[in-house]
Amino acid sequence: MVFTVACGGGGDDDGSNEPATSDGAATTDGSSAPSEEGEPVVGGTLRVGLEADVDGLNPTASALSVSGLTMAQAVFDPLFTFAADGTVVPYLAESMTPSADFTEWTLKLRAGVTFHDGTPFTVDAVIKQFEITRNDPLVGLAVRPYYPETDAVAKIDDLTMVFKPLEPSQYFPSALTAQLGYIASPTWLDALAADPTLEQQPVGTGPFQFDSRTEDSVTKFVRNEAWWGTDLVGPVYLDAIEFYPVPDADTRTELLLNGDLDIIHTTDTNQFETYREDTSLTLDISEDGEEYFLMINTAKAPFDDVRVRQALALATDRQGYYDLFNAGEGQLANQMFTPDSPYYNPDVTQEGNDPEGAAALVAEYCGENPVAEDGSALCTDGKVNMEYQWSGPSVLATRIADFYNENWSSLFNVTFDEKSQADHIQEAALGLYNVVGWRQFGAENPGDDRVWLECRNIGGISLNWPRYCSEERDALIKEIANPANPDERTGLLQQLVQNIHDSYAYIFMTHSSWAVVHTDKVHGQCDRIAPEGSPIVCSTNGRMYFHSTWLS
Amino acid sequence: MNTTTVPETEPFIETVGLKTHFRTPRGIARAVDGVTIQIRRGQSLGVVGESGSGKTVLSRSIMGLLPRNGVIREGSVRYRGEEIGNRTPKEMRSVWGREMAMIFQDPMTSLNPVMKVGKQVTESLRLHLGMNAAEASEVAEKIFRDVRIPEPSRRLNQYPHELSGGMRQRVMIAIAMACGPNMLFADEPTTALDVTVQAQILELLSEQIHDRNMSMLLVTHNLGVVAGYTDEIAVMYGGKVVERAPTKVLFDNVKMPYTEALLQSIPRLNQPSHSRLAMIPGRPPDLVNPPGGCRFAPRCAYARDLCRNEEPPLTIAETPDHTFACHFPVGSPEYLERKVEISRRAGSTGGDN
Amino acid sequence: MRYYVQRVALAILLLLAVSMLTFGALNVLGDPLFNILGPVAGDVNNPDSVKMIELAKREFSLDRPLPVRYAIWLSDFVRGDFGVTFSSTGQPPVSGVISERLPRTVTLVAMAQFFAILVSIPWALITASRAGKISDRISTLNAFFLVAMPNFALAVILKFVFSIKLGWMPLTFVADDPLSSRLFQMILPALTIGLPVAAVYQRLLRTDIITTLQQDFILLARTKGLSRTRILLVHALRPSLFSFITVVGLNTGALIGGSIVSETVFRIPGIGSTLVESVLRNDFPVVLAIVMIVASAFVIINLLVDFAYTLIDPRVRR
Amino acid sequence: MNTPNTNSGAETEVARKKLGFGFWLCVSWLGAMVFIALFTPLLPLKSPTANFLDPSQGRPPYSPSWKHWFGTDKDARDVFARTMHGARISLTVGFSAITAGFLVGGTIGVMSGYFRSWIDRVSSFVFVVLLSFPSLVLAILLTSLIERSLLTVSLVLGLLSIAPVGRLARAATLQYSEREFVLAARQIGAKDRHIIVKEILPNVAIPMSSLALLGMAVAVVAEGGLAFLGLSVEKGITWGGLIQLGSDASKTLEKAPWISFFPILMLFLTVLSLNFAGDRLRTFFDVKEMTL
Repeated sequence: MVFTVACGGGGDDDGSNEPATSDGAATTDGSSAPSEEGEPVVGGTLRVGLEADVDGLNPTASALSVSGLTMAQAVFDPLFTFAADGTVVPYLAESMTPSADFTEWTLKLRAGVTFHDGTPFTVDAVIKQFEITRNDPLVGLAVRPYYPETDAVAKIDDLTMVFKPLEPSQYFPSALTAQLGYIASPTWLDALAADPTLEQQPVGTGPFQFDSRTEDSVTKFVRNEAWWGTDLVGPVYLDAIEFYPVPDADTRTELLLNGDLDIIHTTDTNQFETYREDTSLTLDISEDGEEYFLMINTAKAPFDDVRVRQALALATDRQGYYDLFNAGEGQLANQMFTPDSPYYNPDVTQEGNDPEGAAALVAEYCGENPVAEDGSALCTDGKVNMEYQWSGPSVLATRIADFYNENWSSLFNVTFDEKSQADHIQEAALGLYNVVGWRQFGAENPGDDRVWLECRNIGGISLNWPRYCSEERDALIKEIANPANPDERTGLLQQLVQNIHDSYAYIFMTHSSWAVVHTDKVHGQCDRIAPEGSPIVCSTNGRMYFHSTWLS
Repeated sequence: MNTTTVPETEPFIETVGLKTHFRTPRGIARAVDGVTIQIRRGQSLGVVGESGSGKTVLSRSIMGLLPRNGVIREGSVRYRGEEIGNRTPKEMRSVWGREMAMIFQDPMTSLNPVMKVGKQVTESLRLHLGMNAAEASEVAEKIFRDVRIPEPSRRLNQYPHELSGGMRQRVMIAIAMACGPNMLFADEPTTALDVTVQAQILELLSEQIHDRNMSMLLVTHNLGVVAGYTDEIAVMYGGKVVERAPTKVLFDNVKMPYTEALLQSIPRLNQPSHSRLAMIPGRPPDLVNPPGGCRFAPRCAYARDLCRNEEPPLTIAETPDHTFACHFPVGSPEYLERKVEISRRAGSTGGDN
Repeated sequence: MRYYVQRVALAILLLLAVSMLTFGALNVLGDPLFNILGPVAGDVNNPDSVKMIELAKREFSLDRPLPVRYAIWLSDFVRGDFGVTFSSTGQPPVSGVISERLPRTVTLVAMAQFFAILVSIPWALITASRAGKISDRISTLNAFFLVAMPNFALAVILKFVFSIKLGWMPLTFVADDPLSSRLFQMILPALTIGLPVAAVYQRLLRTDIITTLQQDFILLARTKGLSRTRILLVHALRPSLFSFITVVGLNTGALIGGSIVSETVFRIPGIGSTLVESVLRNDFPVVLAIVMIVASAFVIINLLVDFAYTLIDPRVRR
Repeated sequence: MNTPNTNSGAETEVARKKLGFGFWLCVSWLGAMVFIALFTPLLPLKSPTANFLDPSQGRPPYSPSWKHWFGTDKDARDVFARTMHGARISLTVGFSAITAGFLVGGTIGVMSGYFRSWIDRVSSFVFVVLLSFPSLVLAILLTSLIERSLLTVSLVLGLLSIAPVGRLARAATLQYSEREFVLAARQIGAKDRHIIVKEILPNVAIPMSSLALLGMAVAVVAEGGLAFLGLSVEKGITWGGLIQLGSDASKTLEKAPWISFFPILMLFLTVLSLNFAGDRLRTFFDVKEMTL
């Protein structure tokens, strides 16, 4: 659940911001089957290159980006996780069973697990974390809207508890596969209240435990000898992991090639070719995770008028964008689903490349000489006045801005607004923008993308970034979540896709590609299995896991 | 070209028709314009003239210190019968310091301000005589004693600015004497010093000359200076030698009105040491386009048309070693006639200076 | 002695002014809260957020009036505590950031200065002794070229030629490499800064040496029969160094400016690149600290320059 | 004693005589640049922002060709057109910066040089303060705090040139306000304003003007530096920006050096010309070294 998300310092991704979702999706090119890489070797230190550093590693408060989640997943274990086949399977939890009407979920925890600091892992930990998270102004936004003010959770016994969300949902557990599912030591959480700097020294139950950390330099975790998972999912081979934040994609690649790093992640499609050429490298791309799109603030003139939003879409040269910035990787997006997804709606295509159509709409709109609340004209000499905002400075982001400007400038007076990343996200969250480039909808389980879509997520800080509220949409989402009609799910999701499209709040550009690359020293990256035995993906939208990793 | 005085012994150093011209934006400046002089071993010659008469250029071109380009040289310079006029600075290095040395006018600017005076003496010792540091400074100390520098050992380690003007000039002399050269060029060695010290320095100089049986060319604008310390005197004007005679002879029997003027302008101790040339009216000749005829004519009280039109030849006076270049020398009837007129005019105006 | 005291006093006065200026500018013109709180900072309707805002304001003492904050900051600063970075945790402390990165920049600037001097002195000596000759005119032209090449452009060219085409030099600076290889990685960045400066130095020193060569004492040295080389090195060089040293001193500032560019191009995490990053993150404590350090360095070096005179010119000794 | 101890005396004589061929070469280059800067929109150039995608050539950047003399950048934009447009901002900023600097700095300098007293003391101190930042540091500081338009960036750079220019103006004024004609004018009780305008300005202006070119060179470079760091005029095409675009990733620099090298060439030649011409002028007017 993240805003101040990394986007690699803006440098190497497509310059959009990228609110990492609390859930990861993953279908992968690389196989998830245990590989024939020979006998695993114990020992060694893995050096990981990340696209950014994080403020802290506190699941209840920190803004965890891909990098953050990667680090967190080494010290914390999620309650549940996605198996390679997309089903949600227990991990740190033992089971989760809904009541008949799906209004109550009973969580059973794994017995005999202890945190790195020796605190026993019990329901109290989970409840404490739930409450702290919910009260956090930021991270809480993903929780607050979905639970009643009081007794949202109840303790049965040390290992059993109940969640009572406001509405029935058939996929509740998938919400516990990432940040919200990372359980931290209650002792540590208490200590945090007194000394926030402890955020830098996370205490969880994970395969690795905190050793040392220098912000923006290196964070070191060492093997947790007493890891509960050893007998269930196999031993931890690595002695230690060192995370190095290297915001610049080129440098990151160079360091990997120099052998100064063992494994990195990146969204810089321009480099994929290089990786493929180098036989000593293994490349793992997750393609239909998040979508990159232009997000339009529908609460602010002139884009409160659907015609203007439509015009912007028509004026945009999506193909040109793909040719220039995707380097033949990934694919153009029409909607939040890829064609091979069961929920893909073939009737919904994202319009674009239609300057005439756009011109007509703009002419019509400006013909009415609209004015803003403050009386300022929204059109100047037949063009709509707008602002395109991005976080910078980033060469790529600026190139993209120039590209859009070239697309739009005949119909729109585009003002560029390069903001420091921080301000950029703030203005997006507070609805102070016209148009921004964005990335989300990465949820493996589309049901979990509701946090971006519903009216209830509009507020002072809004996760429904376009601030587009539609009763009909909310109803749909409710239905989708509703266990009563599992078989209608596909149809409903396709309607949702249609609804999202018709709102013209998003101009879908591409399905963004995440690559995880490692040298031939690194093995077992894809050998992870869940406690009940099903294999787990190698990586999730650039998020990496290391308990099965070993070095030759 | 004129070689009336034939020396009985081979001259130690001599120039024949030496010319040194500079290319300047305004044109060619004839700083030295055909000078012929000789100095015998152990003898000293005083070259006298106002500033701009070319005397300094003369001394420097004899020693070969002038830059190569921008300069036109003619005539020859012979040192111990050997032609050195056409040698390159590189070739001269063995001669400089070892055979010839020079003393400059202003010891303040001529001594390296950021180098201990001791080192400035020893470096040539080490270069030419191949001494090591210890020996060199020993010798240097001795030389300092010779030139009467008190507590020499301490002085060696001082910087020029820590010494008095007189001391500095003594250091200069010490530097010059260091490698025991045979030929010394002294360019206005006392001008920058106050009158009281001047005598001491000159004493010291001549004494050193005699002790070491050196030859010296002493350049000065002050006839008084050379009077007691040189065997011969050459008076220069506008790049030419206009009168030449043994010191005694010259003082007894001046021929050239210019020399006469210089004589009258010898400073008296009560006079400030710079106002003197004010007494010769007019300015030194322009070396780029000098006046026709006698170059002194424009300023000469006794000049006549002949002087302005025809350059006077170098003529021999009563004694064979006395030569001068003037149409109407001192004592000639025309000279006297004009003198009378002048004094009368002065009388009539009732003024007399 | 009194002279020294005055100079030092002036220097301190200067630094005070500089710090006030910077501190004022940064605090008046930017809202640091966001760096600490994220979007919450702007979410003034939500009581929880407001609570957090208040807390943060107190923690970073943003609720106090500007002069007070300045006083607090100053007293900490002189005690070597540069405050905390404006991040959610205030970690790492600014002094931490600085102490980690300053050494790199210092090394870089030192190397640059070293190269510049190493190149310029012989260059000046040779050209001065050949003043007016073809070789001299050519070198003057080269000097012009170097000076006209902005350091960021030069950086790109050097990188292209030596790192990419020839592959002699590494492309990236790796903070965790052994010292030796890090120094090696710093050569190009240092040249980037040093070369143009070398040209400036050469032009200056050349003129001064030529002037010196016209002094009487050089003529005297010649009459001693010393070789051209010895005259140049022993007699002409030292007295010509005064303005050279001043300029070398004054230029250190320019070098630091250059290191900003150089560090960015060659991706060296020194205070130069940090300054740029922090400025964009509105991480004012860091910016402030760096500006102050740079300015102090600047002022102090100028002091040292004055004092350095006494070393080379015995006449100034009092 | 009119003996030149080395020939360099003669050499400077010659230098002072004429400005020389090099000077006029530089001036004509600058002329060309100014022309381009003024008339870019009217010139028959490709659009600097259009993306000339050409599937037959595969993915951009395309190497220099008849179609694209300087090649194209990663976004298939014509480097030649962009470089020409780059001249515009770079020169405008450079020029207006130094103009601002001269107006303000010059005025302050002359005032403090003429009136001395507290004006002098205050301004001198302010100058010292301004000069105790490395100029780039100050520039970054200021530009990061403002909306970066053509105007503001020019102003910032102008501000930077105030101190050095001011110091020079002051020095020159001091020198002249001691001269007889000024003293005389004061004797006969002429108005200060009159003296400054009639007596001092003309004398100070000449040497200063010969330094304007050098100053402009500095300003152009400074602007380039800012642009290179992404801190110059937003949305503007500037040489610094172009260079950065082509060198940001070493891969780009390796595969398509032309993207940054042509702008570098233009910038280099321009700065060179400014320096050279300025330097010639300075020797011509015989003004002493200035350090901006």
